[in-house]
Amino acid sequence: MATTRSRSAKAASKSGANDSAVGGRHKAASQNGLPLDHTTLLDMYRQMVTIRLFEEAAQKAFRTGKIGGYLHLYIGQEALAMGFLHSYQPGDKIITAYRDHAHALILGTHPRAVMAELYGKGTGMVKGKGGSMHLFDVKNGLWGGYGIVGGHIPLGVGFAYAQAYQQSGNMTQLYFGDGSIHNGAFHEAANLAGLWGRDGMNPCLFILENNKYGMGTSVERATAMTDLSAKFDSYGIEHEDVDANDLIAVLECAQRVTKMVRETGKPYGIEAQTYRLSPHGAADFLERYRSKDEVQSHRAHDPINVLEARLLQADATTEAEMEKIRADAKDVADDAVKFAEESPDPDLAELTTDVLAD
Amino acid sequence: MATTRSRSAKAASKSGANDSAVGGRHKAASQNGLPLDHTTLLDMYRQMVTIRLFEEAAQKAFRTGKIGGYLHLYIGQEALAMGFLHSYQPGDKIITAYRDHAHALILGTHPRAVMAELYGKGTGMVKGKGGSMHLFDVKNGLWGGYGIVGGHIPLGVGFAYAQAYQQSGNMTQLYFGDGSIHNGAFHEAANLAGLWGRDGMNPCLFILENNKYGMGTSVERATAMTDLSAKFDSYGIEHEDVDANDLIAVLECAQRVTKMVRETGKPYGIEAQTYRLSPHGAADFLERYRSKDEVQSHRAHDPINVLEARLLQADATTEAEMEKIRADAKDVADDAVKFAEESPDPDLAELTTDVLAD
Amino acid sequence: MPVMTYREAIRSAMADEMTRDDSVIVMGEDIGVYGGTHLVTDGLIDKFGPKRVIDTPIAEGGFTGAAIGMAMTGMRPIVEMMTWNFSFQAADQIIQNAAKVRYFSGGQVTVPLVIRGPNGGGVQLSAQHTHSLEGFYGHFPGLKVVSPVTPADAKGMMLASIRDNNPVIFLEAGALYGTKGEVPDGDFVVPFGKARIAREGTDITLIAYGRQVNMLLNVAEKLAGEGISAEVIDLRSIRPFDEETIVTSVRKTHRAVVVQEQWRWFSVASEVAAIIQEQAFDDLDAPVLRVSGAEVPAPYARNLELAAFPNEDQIAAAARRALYLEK
Amino acid sequence: MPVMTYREAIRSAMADEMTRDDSVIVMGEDIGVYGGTHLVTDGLIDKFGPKRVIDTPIAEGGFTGAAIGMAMTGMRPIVEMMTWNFSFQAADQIIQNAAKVRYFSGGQVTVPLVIRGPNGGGVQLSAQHTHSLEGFYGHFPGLKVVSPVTPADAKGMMLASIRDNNPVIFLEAGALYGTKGEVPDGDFVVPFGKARIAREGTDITLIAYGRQVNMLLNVAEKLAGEGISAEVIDLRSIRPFDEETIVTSVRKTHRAVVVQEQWRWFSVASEVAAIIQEQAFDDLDAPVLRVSGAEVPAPYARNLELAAFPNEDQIAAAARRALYLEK
Ligand SMILES: Cc1ncc(C[n+]2csc(CCOP(=O)(O)OP(=O)(O)O)c2C)c(N)n1
Ligand SMILES: Cc1ncc(C[n+]2csc(CCOP(=O)(O)OP(=O)(O)O)c2C)c(N)n1
Ligand SMILES: [Mg+2]
Ligand SMILES: [Mg+2]
Repeated sequence: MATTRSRSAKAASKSGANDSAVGGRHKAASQNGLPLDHTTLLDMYRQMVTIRLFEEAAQKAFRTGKIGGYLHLYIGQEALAMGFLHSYQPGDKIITAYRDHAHALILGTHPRAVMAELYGKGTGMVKGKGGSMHLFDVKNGLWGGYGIVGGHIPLGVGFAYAQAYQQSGNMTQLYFGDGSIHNGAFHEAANLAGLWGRDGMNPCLFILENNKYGMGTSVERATAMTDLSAKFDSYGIEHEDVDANDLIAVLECAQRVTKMVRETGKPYGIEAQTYRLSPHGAADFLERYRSKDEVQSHRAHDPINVLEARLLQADATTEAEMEKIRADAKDVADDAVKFAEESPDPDLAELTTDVLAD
Repeated sequence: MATTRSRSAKAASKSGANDSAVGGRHKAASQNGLPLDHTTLLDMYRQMVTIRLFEEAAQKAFRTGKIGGYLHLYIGQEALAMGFLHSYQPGDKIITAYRDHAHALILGTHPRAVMAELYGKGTGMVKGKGGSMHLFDVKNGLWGGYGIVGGHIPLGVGFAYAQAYQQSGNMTQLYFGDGSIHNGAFHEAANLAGLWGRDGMNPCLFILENNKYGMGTSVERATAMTDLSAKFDSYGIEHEDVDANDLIAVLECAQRVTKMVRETGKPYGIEAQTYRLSPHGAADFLERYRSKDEVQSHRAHDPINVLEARLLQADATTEAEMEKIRADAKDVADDAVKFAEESPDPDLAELTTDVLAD
Repeated sequence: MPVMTYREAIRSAMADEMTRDDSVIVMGEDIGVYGGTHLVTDGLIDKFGPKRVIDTPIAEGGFTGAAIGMAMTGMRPIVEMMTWNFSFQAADQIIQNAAKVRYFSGGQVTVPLVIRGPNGGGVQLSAQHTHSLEGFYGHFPGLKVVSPVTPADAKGMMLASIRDNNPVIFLEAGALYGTKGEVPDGDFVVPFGKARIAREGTDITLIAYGRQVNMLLNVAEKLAGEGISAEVIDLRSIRPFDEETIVTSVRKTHRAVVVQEQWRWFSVASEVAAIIQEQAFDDLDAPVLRVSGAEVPAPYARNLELAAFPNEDQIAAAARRALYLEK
Repeated sequence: MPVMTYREAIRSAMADEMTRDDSVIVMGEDIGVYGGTHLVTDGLIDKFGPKRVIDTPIAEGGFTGAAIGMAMTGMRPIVEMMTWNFSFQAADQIIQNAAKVRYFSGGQVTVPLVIRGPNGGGVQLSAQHTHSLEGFYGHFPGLKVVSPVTPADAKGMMLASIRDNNPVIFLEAGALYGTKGEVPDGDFVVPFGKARIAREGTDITLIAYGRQVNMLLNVAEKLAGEGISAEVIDLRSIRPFDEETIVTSVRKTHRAVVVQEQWRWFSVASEVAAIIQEQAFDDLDAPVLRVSGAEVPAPYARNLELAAFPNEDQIAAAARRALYLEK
């Protein structure tokens, strides 16, 4: 809990109320201070490492011209999506911006289908039509993948309204970047969410991925009020921060707040603190806006390293086991690349399909 | 001061610091607890009554089809613009939405030119091209009159940047309605103002005219967080509320905060509490969204009545003098109507002028 | 057949579909408690309650975006733009999300969304409140754009719009809400992409949509008095577009005039002229002429506004010019 | 004459004007510290400081609106749209304020504003990041819209844009930032509303703007090999538009093909075809043909993207069709 800072008094009391629930599961799982059993955590470790290696492979493919357009990596942020998506339940809806590979992989899209999409192949998850920025896997809960900053935020609020209207018991996880909070779309959508949530009509978890930069602009250079999650106050949306480089902290937070959102039908705001270790996009070479030292200092908090330390400390794994996991992950990434490279281009007839529905 | 509620601690201490300045002027003016001398206050009374009668005449003309399009009246809100515009200094820039008659009249546009504009005559202040929603009198500081909710807010922030950049010592008064605060344009513009204000580059006074409704939607039905001025917190903009039905309170507030904005180059937010006594537009007949009783209860706080009581209590005027003022104001309104009715239509050649500048 | 106003026709289509299908909802500014600025949604909130008739704050981008989200996930929202002039604030949502999300999701989602409201000028609302946006939105693949002028079409096309699985831009002739007409009873769908021959004729084809169609009918009447037989075509649907009906007509008449309130440059009339000269080149006896709004933001003054929009004299003169009866 | 890239040409025009005139500033996302996503503004912040080179948050509507406010009150801002795709978020500001405030203020204000950035596709950015918005913005009176293709024009038209007292939509050929060309030294203004004959010819007129002009030059070369003499016109300026140059050319060649990357419906090519058939009706020996982008949101995959845009073979085929050499 130390890593999860509650801002509003109400949120704090709620979080207290839910501690036992989390604790209950925790006890059932392990006696090592971790909220889930070792197998589950190790599996998440495996997923995070797979995402990392997958993305490093994608970056290489981008640099050799095999992937075109834009490519935005999640390197350094893996624990964020991992932790929140662990609370995904079938029927929930996940929506995010263009930095979306991790979300797809965690939700269960096959790495081959993701990589093939990045390559623009017909076997890609959206048939090569969307590319890196537009990953959709609706069956697995991923409702996109959007390229316009701020533009997807109102959609997520609409998803949540529909979920409440349909009395589905489901919720929406709406991911967005620190840069997008200054966009009018956030403001209008958050206000609607707060308003609709008053009547239980908006089970939407706003997850602000604060990786400290919107492209080359730091949070401090984008707003005079840098306590970003406090901006939810304007909309009557309760909120808290979480250290999103620590998977354990994210898991605790996610379990508690998703339960609350589901039960109340009210939106809730999270400012997930993380850091983008990779360049903004794979073509952001200069990085004049931050020093190498700064990036280096954040490597200490690389979520994969943090989790490794946690697991070792809890005797949940061994160096050898982790080595094996990394090797397996490498195989997955390699296999995805191989599949993508060998896949055919989209059929030219696909050019004109999917414009209109029947 | 009782009517001006400071929200943030900082604002409160600032307001204390500036009290003496206001008090100084106050003492020089009168010993009756009013911040300005009787002559000045009586002149403002005259102006407010003139605005009222002018608008009532306009409403009549609208109902008889002499004025077309939309017509939004300021009835019940006169003390708001009156109080803030008293702090206008040459070179300052005033910008507001479509409820703009009062602003034009107070800034010194001749009532004839205003009424002629409402009539769409060639002698109107914008040659009949803009109508009620688009009053401009740039020489007198009025930079419009805009019809799209929220749309003018970024412009005002731009004015203020230019004023700081030009080291003019001037400032912008940016008026906007309670309904427009939920629009993305407010959010984006306020964030820019806060950001630029950090470097003294945004002497912009945000004046939220909270008349309790955006058309037929009350503040409570538009947002879950109804403490509107607290929304400035998201942008690092200090703020306070003022009872804008009480001219005296507005004057005190305006003198203090305009001085501060001018000196610091930082934006400041005001939530000016008032009430729209008239329908939203002169064509809003049904008013299903509020009860007659509610409107009636607000008539007790009609700013003209409030001021009359204040002046009488301070022995600043007599019933007879006020009667005379009302009669004179009636003459002004009648004269404006007569002028507008007798004025020629715009020359047809005006259709194609003013599209592009040379 | 019952007689209804244009306003009632739209309302009755919405009410019918809301009764039939729970997933249909309406949302927008002051459409509920207030009854709608133009009273198009009047009474719906009493019938269907506030969860299906949603009054929104003044945030066109936000609520249009939310409606797109609802449409993607099982609902069929009808968004009222209080007037289409405000839709510029929602342009990003309409163009970037509604029109394209089906494509960039590889067909995984559909967006059964209607956005409706008054379009066009004529009531002195001046520059910021006067636009005809058929061409503006019609440019984008992934949208459908319609513009009915009769109450019957208003109803039939609204039914078609609500049932369509794609985003439909429904442009109402704001100046005509009170006009009356016969409207067939019951389930009466007017399919998209089919123009209507509003009057048959043999000498010249006059083409428009929205309130200009009524002007064309007057002009045709006047021309008939001069011995000229004009065919009048109401496009009804801007995207999809019925090329065949206009080309067939021009093959018969050999002449065409296109009339629109919107500005000339890069507009519906540009496209109509381009289509006709492409497809009926050898049949044309005169250039396709266009009558459009003046190239100025809409002025407020009545006399200027009248001068800014096409009028019947101008249209008749254009028709005579196309017939080489006038210079 | 010095040789510059398209990118450098734009930058040098901005730097020259900023040196000459204190009221000229630039603003946009990551144009300062980052150097500009496409490095067009690279180095300007070092030279002119952060009060004149303003990095903004991601709020296209807000900062474009603020720039309009600055322009109204004595400054001459140049706004970078990181790409024009993001300008839909600023459409309300551009269309409702920048284009019209002069008119609805009765001429009391001017808006000397430039909005510039890359436009058009070709680098696999897919549906949300690929638009050609010439016709979209060109529709509105009160705006000027230009689209230079050579480095010389980029510089000369940027100088003209900055000095213009009206809002100018400056659409850069994003795919051509690195292309080089000779650029005259010093004060070199290319006035708006004047098309450029990029190659003279007598048999057919090929018309485009932006990067398609380069394709036309290749096609003309190829056609020359077939004995066809094609005249190539680079429109350069979309609003104001040079009707005379194209009409004069078609009067000579009697045939025309218009090429554009943007979608066909209600587009620049529609207008060009409409103009030619209106003004050169009797001189036309074939319909004006159009080659436009496919009617789909831009796809990502390279093969699909290539298929979505006009290519030289299509253009050549259209030219032959206009000459009745091919069906
Ligand atoms: C409206 C809009 N403006 C600009 C861009 C270009 N752009 C793409 S990503 C980005 C930065 C976004 O930062 P943030 O929201 O913090 O997300 P992050 O990239 O850090 O995950 C910008 C400016 C865009 N895609 N959309
Ligand atoms: C973007 C936009 N949406 C809708 C409208 C229609 N409209 C005009 S005034 C108004 C209400 C505005 O309320 P508020 O900001 O509180 O100002 P007030 O009228 O109370 O002075 C609305 C919805 C508009 N002009 N612009
Ligand atoms: Mg970020
Ligand atoms: Mg209000």
